[in-house]
Amino acid sequence: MVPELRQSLFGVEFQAPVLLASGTCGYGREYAGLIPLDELGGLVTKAVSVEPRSGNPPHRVAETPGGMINAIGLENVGLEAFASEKLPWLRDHLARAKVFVNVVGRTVEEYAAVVSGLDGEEGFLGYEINVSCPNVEGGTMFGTDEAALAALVGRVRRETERPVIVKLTPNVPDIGIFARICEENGADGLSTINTFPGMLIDIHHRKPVIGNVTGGISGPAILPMGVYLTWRAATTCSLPVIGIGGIRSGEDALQYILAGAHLVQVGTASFVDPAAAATVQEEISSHLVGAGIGSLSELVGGLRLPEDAQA
Amino acid sequence: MVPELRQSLFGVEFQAPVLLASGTCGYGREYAGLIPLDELGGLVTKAVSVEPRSGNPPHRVAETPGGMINAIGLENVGLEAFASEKLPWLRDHLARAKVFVNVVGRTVEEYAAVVSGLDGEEGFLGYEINVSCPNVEGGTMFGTDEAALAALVGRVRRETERPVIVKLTPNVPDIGIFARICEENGADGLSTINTFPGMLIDIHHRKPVIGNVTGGISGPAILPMGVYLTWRAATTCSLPVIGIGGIRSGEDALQYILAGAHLVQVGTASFVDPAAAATVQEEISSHLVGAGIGSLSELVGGLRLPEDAQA
Amino acid sequence: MISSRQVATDTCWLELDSPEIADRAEWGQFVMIGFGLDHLAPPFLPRPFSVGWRAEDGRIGLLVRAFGAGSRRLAELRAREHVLLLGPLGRPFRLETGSRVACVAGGVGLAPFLFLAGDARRQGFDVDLLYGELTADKVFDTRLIEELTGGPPIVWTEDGSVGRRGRVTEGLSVEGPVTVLACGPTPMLRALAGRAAREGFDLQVSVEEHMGCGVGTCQGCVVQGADGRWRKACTQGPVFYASELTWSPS
Amino acid sequence: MISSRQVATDTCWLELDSPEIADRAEWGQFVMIGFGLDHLAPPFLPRPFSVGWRAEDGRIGLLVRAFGAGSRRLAELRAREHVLLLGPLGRPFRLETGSRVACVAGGVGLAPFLFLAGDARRQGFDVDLLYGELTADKVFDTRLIEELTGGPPIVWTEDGSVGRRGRVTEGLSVEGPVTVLACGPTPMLRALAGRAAREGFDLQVSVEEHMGCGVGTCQGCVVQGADGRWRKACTQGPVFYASELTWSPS
Ligand SMILES: Cc1cc2nc3c(=O)[nH]c(=O)nc-3n(C[C@H](O)[C@H](O)[C@H](O)COP(=O)(O)OP(=O)(O)OC[C@H]3O[C@@H](n4cnc5c(N)ncnc54)[C@H](O)[C@@H]3O)c2cc1C
Ligand SMILES: Cc1cc2nc3c(=O)[nH]c(=O)nc-3n(C[C@H](O)[C@H](O)[C@H](O)COP(=O)(O)OP(=O)(O)OC[C@H]3O[C@@H](n4cnc5c(N)ncnc54)[C@H](O)[C@@H]3O)c2cc1C
Ligand SMILES: Cc1cc2nc3c(=O)[nH]c(=O)nc-3n(C[C@H](O)[C@H](O)[C@H](O)COP(=O)(O)O)c2cc1C
Ligand SMILES: Cc1cc2nc3c(=O)[nH]c(=O)nc-3n(C[C@H](O)[C@H](O)[C@H](O)COP(=O)(O)O)c2cc1C
Ligand code: FES
Ligand code: FES
Repeated sequence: MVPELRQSLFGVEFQAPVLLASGTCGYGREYAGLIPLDELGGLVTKAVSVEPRSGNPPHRVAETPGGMINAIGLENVGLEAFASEKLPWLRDHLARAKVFVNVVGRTVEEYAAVVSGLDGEEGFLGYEINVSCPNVEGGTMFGTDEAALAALVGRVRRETERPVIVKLTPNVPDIGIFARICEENGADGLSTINTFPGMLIDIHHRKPVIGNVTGGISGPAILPMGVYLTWRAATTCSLPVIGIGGIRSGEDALQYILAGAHLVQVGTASFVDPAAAATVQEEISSHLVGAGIGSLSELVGGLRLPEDAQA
Repeated sequence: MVPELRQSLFGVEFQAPVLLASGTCGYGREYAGLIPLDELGGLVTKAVSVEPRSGNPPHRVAETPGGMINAIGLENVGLEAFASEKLPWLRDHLARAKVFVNVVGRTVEEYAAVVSGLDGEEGFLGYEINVSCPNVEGGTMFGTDEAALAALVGRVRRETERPVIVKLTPNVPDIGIFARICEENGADGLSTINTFPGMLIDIHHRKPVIGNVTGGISGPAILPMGVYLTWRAATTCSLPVIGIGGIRSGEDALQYILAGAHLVQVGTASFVDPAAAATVQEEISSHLVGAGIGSLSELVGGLRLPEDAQA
Repeated sequence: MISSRQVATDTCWLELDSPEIADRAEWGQFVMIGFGLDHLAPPFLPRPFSVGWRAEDGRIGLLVRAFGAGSRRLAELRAREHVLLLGPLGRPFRLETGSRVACVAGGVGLAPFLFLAGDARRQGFDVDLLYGELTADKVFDTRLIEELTGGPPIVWTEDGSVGRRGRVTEGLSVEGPVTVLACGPTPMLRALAGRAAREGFDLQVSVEEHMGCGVGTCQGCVVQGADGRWRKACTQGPVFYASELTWSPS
Repeated sequence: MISSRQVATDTCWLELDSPEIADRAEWGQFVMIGFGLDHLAPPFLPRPFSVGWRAEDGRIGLLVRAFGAGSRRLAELRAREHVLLLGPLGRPFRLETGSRVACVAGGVGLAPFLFLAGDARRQGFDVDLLYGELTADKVFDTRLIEELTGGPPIVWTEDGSVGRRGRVTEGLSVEGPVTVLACGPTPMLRALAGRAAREGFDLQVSVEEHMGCGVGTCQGCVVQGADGRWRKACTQGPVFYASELTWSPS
């Protein structure tokens, strides 16, 4: 029997639960020919901002124990070029895989401008709002500032009928608080999690390896943090959650799904093996077969806690 | 030439910069005979609370990618038994290695009681205040609640003349804020960092691997986060910092030292190889020789940032 | 690491060169085995394995069954690969009253008895070695068992595909003074513990629990004592009297 | 992975079986090589290496020098170990004007020229292969170089311990129409780029930068273009005209 991997979510049907994570699949086209994009659940584009951004000086990536550090600096072609040069390819080449546009900004209005500017275009399903960005008006990051996050989510919501997914920042005391803020302000879903702030030092030259000094940590190293934060977000609000962080196998993905994720994203693993996301999908499928489970949805949030345990 | 590893700190001299981290070396005695304890910089005891604590149900530890998860539950013998059964051994067997007592509590007064109860005893240098504990009065954790942390540090300070080191929690938006709170309230130093909240799921039984459901993530996986948080803490306040997180080599330790740490602690690595801390000390020494550096203190905070970079 | 041979499905017999451990290991003690700090893939944390054999020439034998990622990698050890060994660790089995010893082994719980049965027989004990597996393919090469222990094991399989059919615990008879030792999956130990309580005989069990350090520093390996308090499997165990522990159903 | 031989201190020549890559690789292209997702120790991320050779029978050759932890592990590859190869990747060198080609190789920057020099000579180009190292012990087995390239390299060492003494760049003469290609450490490329600008000759360089994906998705591998904008070393390079790039001093 072929297990059912489809997930109905955000008013559409995802043929499979695995998406490529933002920043790790470019605008899709870069992977064309290399992997069967249209057989995946979908992909999330590199961040898009109102104006083009040139990004950080090298080195931008390096390996860390069991993972990597990156500081790309949200380099992207900007709203206009994205709409005219990148979206059409996605529209024409992806029939089944769903596309989310990852949105960044320095102010609430910049986020709103990207969403309103793209909303009439074709070739994508919805938005993933990357709130791990400094708020130039507030000083802090949107993703770690309750008031700024509430304002941002509410504002973006008013610009579109499309699904709005908020991608949460991991370095907060209680991600549940931020999950509820997104819910109360009209988000349709959450992505957990973005990278952890980190730093790598070249001890021989006494300088940071990364041109930007600090960067974001991703890869297998952050898997257990991501599973925890996904569980915490999924159990403190009622929004559907997309699990992200360190996934490189069906077993990793199923940890997120049991913790409450409806979908997952694969990022760093694609650098190690471009086929990683497709393999994760196959491994999920064979696990279901082996366990005699008919449909993946039976497992979403299926974690069983010991009686005495409190969340 | 033999490089100078000594560090003068907290009014005493550490013969070497490497200590064993709390919870990974018991009360010292467990490692006696196995490793040359008295040749290390020192050790930090397992947490001590006013009353004995029985801790969490098994499983309490498991491996995660590039690290481990633990939820011991701060099991410990309690203040009295610690003073009568554990301290004397440390007093009698450690002549040069310095001892910090890791202190936990559920209320500010419980912390204060441990410190006042131990202060007259011999066999240790000072306290490492573990603020990654739920504050039963406030609901949140001391380490993520600015007001609770200020009250706790101030209160503990009044109980003792000994060095008070505050061990910070990593899952906050800006650890610099908490570093300054410790400084303003009379702490003598900081330890960065404690474990990250995480979760590991047994997908076959659909249950958490860890009896306590969630646990703390440690080991190489968290090295770049620890280096960043140490750098952030060291550059936002003027307290000496002890770097902790994923250290398993001299190079790892030197990343922390260049980031601003005066001392470092080795935890998880001792489980993989009990000689890890001693090896780290040797590797630091040989790096200094190779680089022609006479004294380790020349490297403390010696990170050079690119001109254009801002912290 | 000297040699490895597959002795059953997913199961290898490893011989390692470690004079100190071979010299000091007692029945039922274990070693922590890992690859050291440069090895980040499982097993990153060392894993506990019972000493299954010790030879005069400094070799020790371990019986390794691929269970998860960590033990799979150990079961794939190739000759001349280097591993980090810490041990011997833990409290051993004790041979007491009378001259009869009954060893009940479930799966790789056989390991400590390979070592013990041979020694005990040489010391004049009369040893029954009851060894159970689910199916025949899991059964450890019985010729090697005889070679190591100086006698044939009484093999049980749950499907009866080899030896007697059923649970190995059924094979245990406790007439007269006999020291009963058991090592295997917790459900098997629980069943035996229940019987020992009912029939009132002494039972020593070797328990399994996840371990961090193996030497008593991390408090990661606890099992629940009869008084409700936790015991460290690594230093207060792995061998306990069944009566010292709480056997919660699960 | 078919064979590995040490050809100089810390330097190995790896031959791998990869018909697709051997069939399609062009001069100056590279492969990403790693161990796959189960391998967490360095190299966890795959590393870029120039295709140093391609054979009719589907083998490719890589010249690997142990630099950090990742390349050290690759330099220690043993026969029959499996690796993950992605490639051929990136823009190749282009042979143009005239019939003379001057290749300037610094250290393992020699790799792409092993491949190119042999082919080019067979196609009737007159090739100078200038190859520099710090010291003699680093110099790649010159007999093997001749074998692969069909001619002797002109070796330079900074300490003069073998070949001519000094920087290999001094050896470059650019009279007449000549295509100048360079691969090696950035300081060497910078020096050549300066000279190319002053003396007004075309120079193609193969640059190095940390890479994540190798295929243009991560934007991790940028170098600065002459217009100040970033270029991706993996897809817009690794071969650039020196005049396309900014050569900031450092
Ligand atoms: C005292 C003692 C003696 C043992 N003797 C043997 C033996 O002779 N032969 C044999 O095949 N097995 C033996 N085991 C079990 C063996 O240690 C486990 O198979 C192995 O540690 C877990 O397998 P894994 O690492 O592949 O599991 P993984 O799935 O890789 O482990 C994941 C995590 O769980 C931990 N873990 C899982 N199961 C166990 C376990 N049973 N004990 C300790 N940690 C565990 C691992 O340490 C790791 O932290 C013994 C266990 C103990 C406690
Ligand atoms: C196009 C290209 C072709 C190359 N061809 C060769 C060759 O033929 N022979 C050879 O010996 N070397 C070659 N290199 C360099 C080789 O990739 C590096 O030696 C290796 O990636 C870094 O060494 P390491 O992993 O041991 O460093 P580590 O210290 O393990 O690397 C740490 C981090 O830095 C990154 N990194 C460090 N140096 C480099 C580098 N130079 N390029 C990319 N990432 C780096 C690693 O990917 C990792 O993320 C080439 C590099 C590029 C970009
Ligand atoms: C090179 C790189 C670039 C990234 N760029 C973005 C981005 O533009 N927007 C975003 O929301 N997340 C970005 N991320 C974060 C990933 O989408 C993902 O949240 C994170 O890497 C954790 O998943 P992983 O461990 O599977 O990589 C980036 C990650 C990497 C490694
Ligand atoms: C098993 C275990 C028990 C620990 N117990 C304590 C503790 O009682 N108090 C404390 O402050 N930190 C405790 N820690 C955290 C460590 O002291 C250290 O901060 C953390 O493990 C990161 O360092 P590492 O990566 O070198 O292990 C414990 C860590 C582990 C692995
Ligand atoms: S394994 Fe650490 S105390 Fe037992
Ligand atoms: S390495 Fe990823 S874009 Fe070049």
